[in-house]
Amino acid sequence: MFSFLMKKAGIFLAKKQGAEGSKEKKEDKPKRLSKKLPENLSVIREIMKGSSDIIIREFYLNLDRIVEGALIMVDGLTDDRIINDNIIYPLMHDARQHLKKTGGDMDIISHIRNSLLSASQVKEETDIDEILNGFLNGDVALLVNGAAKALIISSKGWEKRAVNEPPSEAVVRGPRECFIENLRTNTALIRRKIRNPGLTFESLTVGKKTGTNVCIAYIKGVARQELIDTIKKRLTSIDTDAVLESGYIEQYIEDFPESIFATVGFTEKPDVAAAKILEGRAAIIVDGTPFVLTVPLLFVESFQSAEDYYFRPYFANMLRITRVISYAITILAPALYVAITTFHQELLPTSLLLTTASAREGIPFPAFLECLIMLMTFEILREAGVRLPRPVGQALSIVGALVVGESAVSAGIIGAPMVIVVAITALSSFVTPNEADSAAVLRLILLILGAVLGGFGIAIGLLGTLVHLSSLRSFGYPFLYPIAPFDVEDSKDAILRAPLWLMIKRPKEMSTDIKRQTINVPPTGKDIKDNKGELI
Amino acid sequence: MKISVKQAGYTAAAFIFTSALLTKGVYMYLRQDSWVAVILSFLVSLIFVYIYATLNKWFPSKSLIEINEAVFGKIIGKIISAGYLFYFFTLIILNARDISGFVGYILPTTPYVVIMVAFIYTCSWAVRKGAWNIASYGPLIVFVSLFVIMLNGLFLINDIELNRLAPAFTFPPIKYIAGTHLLTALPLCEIFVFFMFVPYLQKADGLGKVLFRGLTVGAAALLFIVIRDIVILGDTLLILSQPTYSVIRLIDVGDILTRVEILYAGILISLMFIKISVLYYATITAAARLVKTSSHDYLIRITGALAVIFGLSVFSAEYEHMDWTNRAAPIYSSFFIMLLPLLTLGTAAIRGLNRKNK
Amino acid sequence: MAFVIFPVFALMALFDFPKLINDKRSREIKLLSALYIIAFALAFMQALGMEIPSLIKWIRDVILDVLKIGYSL
Amino acid sequence: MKHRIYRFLFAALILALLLAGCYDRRELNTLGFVMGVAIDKGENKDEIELSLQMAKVTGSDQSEPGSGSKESGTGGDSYINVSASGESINQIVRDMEYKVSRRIYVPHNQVVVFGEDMARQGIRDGMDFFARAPEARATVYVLVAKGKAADILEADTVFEKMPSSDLKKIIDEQDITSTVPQTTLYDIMNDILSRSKAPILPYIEIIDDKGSKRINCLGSAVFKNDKMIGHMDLQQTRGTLYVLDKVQTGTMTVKFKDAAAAAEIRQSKSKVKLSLKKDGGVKAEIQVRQTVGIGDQKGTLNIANAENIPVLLKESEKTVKEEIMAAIDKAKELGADVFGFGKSIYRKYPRKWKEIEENWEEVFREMETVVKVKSKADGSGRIMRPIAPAVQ
Repeated sequence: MFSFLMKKAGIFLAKKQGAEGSKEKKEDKPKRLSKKLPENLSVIREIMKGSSDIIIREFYLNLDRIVEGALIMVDGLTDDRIINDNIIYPLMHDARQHLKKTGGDMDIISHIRNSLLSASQVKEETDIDEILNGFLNGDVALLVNGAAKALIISSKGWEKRAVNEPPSEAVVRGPRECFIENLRTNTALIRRKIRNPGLTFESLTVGKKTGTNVCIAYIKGVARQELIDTIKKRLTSIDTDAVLESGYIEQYIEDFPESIFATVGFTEKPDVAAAKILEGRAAIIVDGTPFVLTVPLLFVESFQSAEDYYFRPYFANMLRITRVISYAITILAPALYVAITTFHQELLPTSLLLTTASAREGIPFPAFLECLIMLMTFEILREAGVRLPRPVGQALSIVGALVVGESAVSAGIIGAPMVIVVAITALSSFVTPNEADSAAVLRLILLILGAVLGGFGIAIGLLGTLVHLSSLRSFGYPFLYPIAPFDVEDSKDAILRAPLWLMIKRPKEMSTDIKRQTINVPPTGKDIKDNKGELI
Repeated sequence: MKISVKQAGYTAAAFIFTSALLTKGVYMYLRQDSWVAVILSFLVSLIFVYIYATLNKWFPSKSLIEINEAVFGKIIGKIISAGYLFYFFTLIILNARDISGFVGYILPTTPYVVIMVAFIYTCSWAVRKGAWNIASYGPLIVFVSLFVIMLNGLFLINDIELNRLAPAFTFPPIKYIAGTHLLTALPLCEIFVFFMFVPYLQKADGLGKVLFRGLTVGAAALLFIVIRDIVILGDTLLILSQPTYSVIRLIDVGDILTRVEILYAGILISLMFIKISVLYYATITAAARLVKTSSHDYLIRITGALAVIFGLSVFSAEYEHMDWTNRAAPIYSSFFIMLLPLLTLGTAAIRGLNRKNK
Repeated sequence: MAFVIFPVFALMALFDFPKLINDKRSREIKLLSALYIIAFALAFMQALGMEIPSLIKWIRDVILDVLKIGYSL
Repeated sequence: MKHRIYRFLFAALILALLLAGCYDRRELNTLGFVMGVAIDKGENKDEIELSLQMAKVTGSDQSEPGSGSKESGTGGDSYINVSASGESINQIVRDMEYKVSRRIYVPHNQVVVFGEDMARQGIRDGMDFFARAPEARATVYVLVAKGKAADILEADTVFEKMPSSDLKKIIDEQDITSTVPQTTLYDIMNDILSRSKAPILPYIEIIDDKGSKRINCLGSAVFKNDKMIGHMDLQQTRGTLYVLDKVQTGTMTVKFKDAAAAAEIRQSKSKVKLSLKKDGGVKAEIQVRQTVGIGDQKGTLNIANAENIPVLLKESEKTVKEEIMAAIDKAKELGADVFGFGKSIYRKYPRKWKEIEENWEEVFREMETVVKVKSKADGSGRIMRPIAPAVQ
């Protein structure tokens, strides 16, 4: 229902925007550097007028003759140590000896670049925009009088968060490190996991005003080229001012914005991102946020977690089954409770029916309304628990739940079974965190259908969801892949996971290089021989 | 996106499974020998599946409508295709009436209108998403249903009395013929509808494999259900209005596993959902191809409305529904799925349109 | 209950027709409007409680009474 | 472009149509749960007197102590009995709505008790409502009460809250004595439909046990088609159950010179072989194989040894044979084929059955039956010898 509403709004606004699009004013400013240093400096000062953290350091280069030079940088973004030792010191002091050796006929800029500066990355720029971009990104711009080119020297060094435990995806077993807000560190974390030359990080900038760096991580030869091309096409087509978090990008590039199910995954853990990249997917790392997007996402992935592959298969499969069951509980429990107590009372065994009936004897509200009230209170409690600072938050949500539930029951407003049902629903929605958003909406839809048409309504609701899910695509891959278009071979890692040494192939069509490993059946305890050569 | 042979096969199995869950007629003819009729009708259906397969081989990647036009020429072809269209439409109405009969049995005071509108609206939503989607979750629902039916059979182990099958082969031969004809025409050969899905199959001439797979899985499920009903219900088989539903209500294992019929209702509604979506889709593509229009989306809603209107008024009473299904339906549907294909095959062979000179 | 038919059919018509109109597929428009008229007439009769001719009854009579080739239970 | 909004409106309208239509919705506190049903003959001709036992669901805080409300029926603190009479059960149930504030809700009914006079007149009409109602369950116990069935629902209960659940639990426990048949509605329907088999139902009565009314089992009531024609005592019923292979456990006392032992049936299996005799009669050979152990013992004779155990086994075989013969004689006397011989003959010789079907009762009366019982010994429990010093 919502899809056309959104599309309709989109088309309508696009038409209106098209009309007044041309009125955008185009300021005209000299694009290229001029030879004279003072002129360049005045242009830059004019652009950056008013912001106090821009530093322009003028000094003399003592080459064979005195030449004025200037360094432009942003205070706080740069690492002063690099600037003092590697840039200023060589330019001021030992510039002269080098000059004698090279015979003095070379152009100053390339001379400085090749022999004087001991910084790791140096780029030559002539365009003012690039220079602005350079020093706003934390590098240093070196301008020399008499040369129309400038040097952008990398000297990034701002405060970075330590790589510690990921708050959202806590894990019992497995690496504890998590991504942080700095793009380079994130790419380094992935690079450390996958030391393979094929691993490429294609970067592009998104967002006119914020100029955020976005990086597509994939392994050449494993990820399919069409996938990478579509990602690039969709990323470049984003024409927005600001991109502050990967969530922005997610909403621009996903296939079905109107669906309640997310078709783009996100993770905070480098080992999860590395696993996905190794499987042929692509990861989109956005500067300024620890959440890395993984594309394409399948529905079964929200029931998988990193530690499933680190535990032994039996326990891992148990975990997976519990996650699926708890997702079923969180969407079906309220609807089934209302449907059974108001439509199909004969489904309750006799003793349970009598206790439920006596518990619901004096309740003023019909089951449906009672359920809505309790669901609402639990949502409020959960939100309050998250917003408050950590220790207070946890305490509040537990205390709140007990107090509210208990007093509601004793006051006779809510039946005891209802509190149990809603408590279980709330708890089980924490088990699959990345499906919690879709579960909240789906739970309400099924509840309404259950209250109106009973079991039949719920069946219709579930079938509708199945139809909707199977029609979703995530970057070309059917959303319910190993289950809906059922594939025996690929269901080795769908809901249940086959032992690692059986997982020989990557998912079909997910990558060109199918073979992951040869079958290496683990030693079954028969390969230990004693010194006489017989098997122990 | 093209449908693979396996997917279409299992979706075809859902067809037969649905009627298997609602079998009643065959018990009227052959009480404890109904399983004989199932086996015989399976063999007869194999012959017809072979006929459909050869037709498909002669006209690969052509749907029923194009085949008729190719074989009978423009005018007669159009008439026969219109006949098929009418047949598919009546199938939607009959099946919609079946499912709202069942749901009406559970929710007695809800008028049929509400049930039918809700059901047909969901089916129209499935149809709007296209054939590939129906074939994608078809196998999923069929596997779950098979598992549920096997489980239910397991719980009733101690109620089974094998000697209820005993006085075998004591009925006059006409009853066997009637039983076989009933089972062949109603559940087994209804998979003929998949002729309309040929253009969407990955293998253009893969219809034979699809129908064979659907037939075997469906017939196996039908056999299991029929034997289980006979063995457990015994003599009450005749007077129960919903035999398979009543069997499942008997499950009372240790007072925990008592109310299991909610599973039965669940799988019946899902299977019927697939069956009606497939029929709905077949009708609409048939109509669109008949009228030579490209996109058929505009027909979805109106066909749904017509199906609801006729569905409500098709039978005035339950006995009429029973009487139609047991006595007249086999003849009516065998005209369309046995006689006409034979005719098409014959004229195609006479006119030498088979593969040799293609 | 009869009044429900008017909004339902009005809405359904407003769904299908504009798309066809701006695609200028006149043949389909004619076909669809014919179907709509039939459907609306039948629905109206049904809402008023009149017995509308059900196709299956007619076929059943032909098979069982006229041709008498139906099976007997 | 506009028609996209209308599709949304259409969907909303459909939902509204559905929303208005929550037809079958009934809140839990508007339902009266029927837990037991008693059907008796009404005063005037062909009228039925129906009394329903309904659970009185008291809210957690309004539990009234004492004998509970005297509404329009009698009842303890957790149930009320409501009765009314009329032509058909369906009509009576609807008339009851005048007196009861809640909708009468049948699915959780556990027992249906017929009064003896109603049973003798025919139970088909009484059963029809419970077989037909879609929500009623077919695994409901059906019993016959000596005297009026309504009194059964008035019995005092100790463990359970209501007489009807008390009655259901009693019948559940009968597999320990296996002298009372546990027939459900589905079993009787099967038997009545099979034309030849005579259904047997548990036969119970209300006795005055030291001031409080208790339910007591008397054996089984024998029916012909759907009319009661007589009843069997406990031993005869066990004989019948032996033939029907429905005996699970039970005990029989075995006499010795100066001691007696309770032989406990651990496990029993029986088979019936039917054959046609030349002169048109029917011969039934009943084989019973059971394992018997020593339950307890009177006197000090050491039974669990080589020469006494065979005696115990022989005695138990003799007792079982007697019980089966008693059952067969009683069945022949009543002319009711309780053992389902007719059905087995129909299954084995369908053509022959056509001939003897009409006068099956005579053929059944002159049937020749041979009973073979084979007991095997089982352990004698934790102690091997009686608690007495060994005889020097």
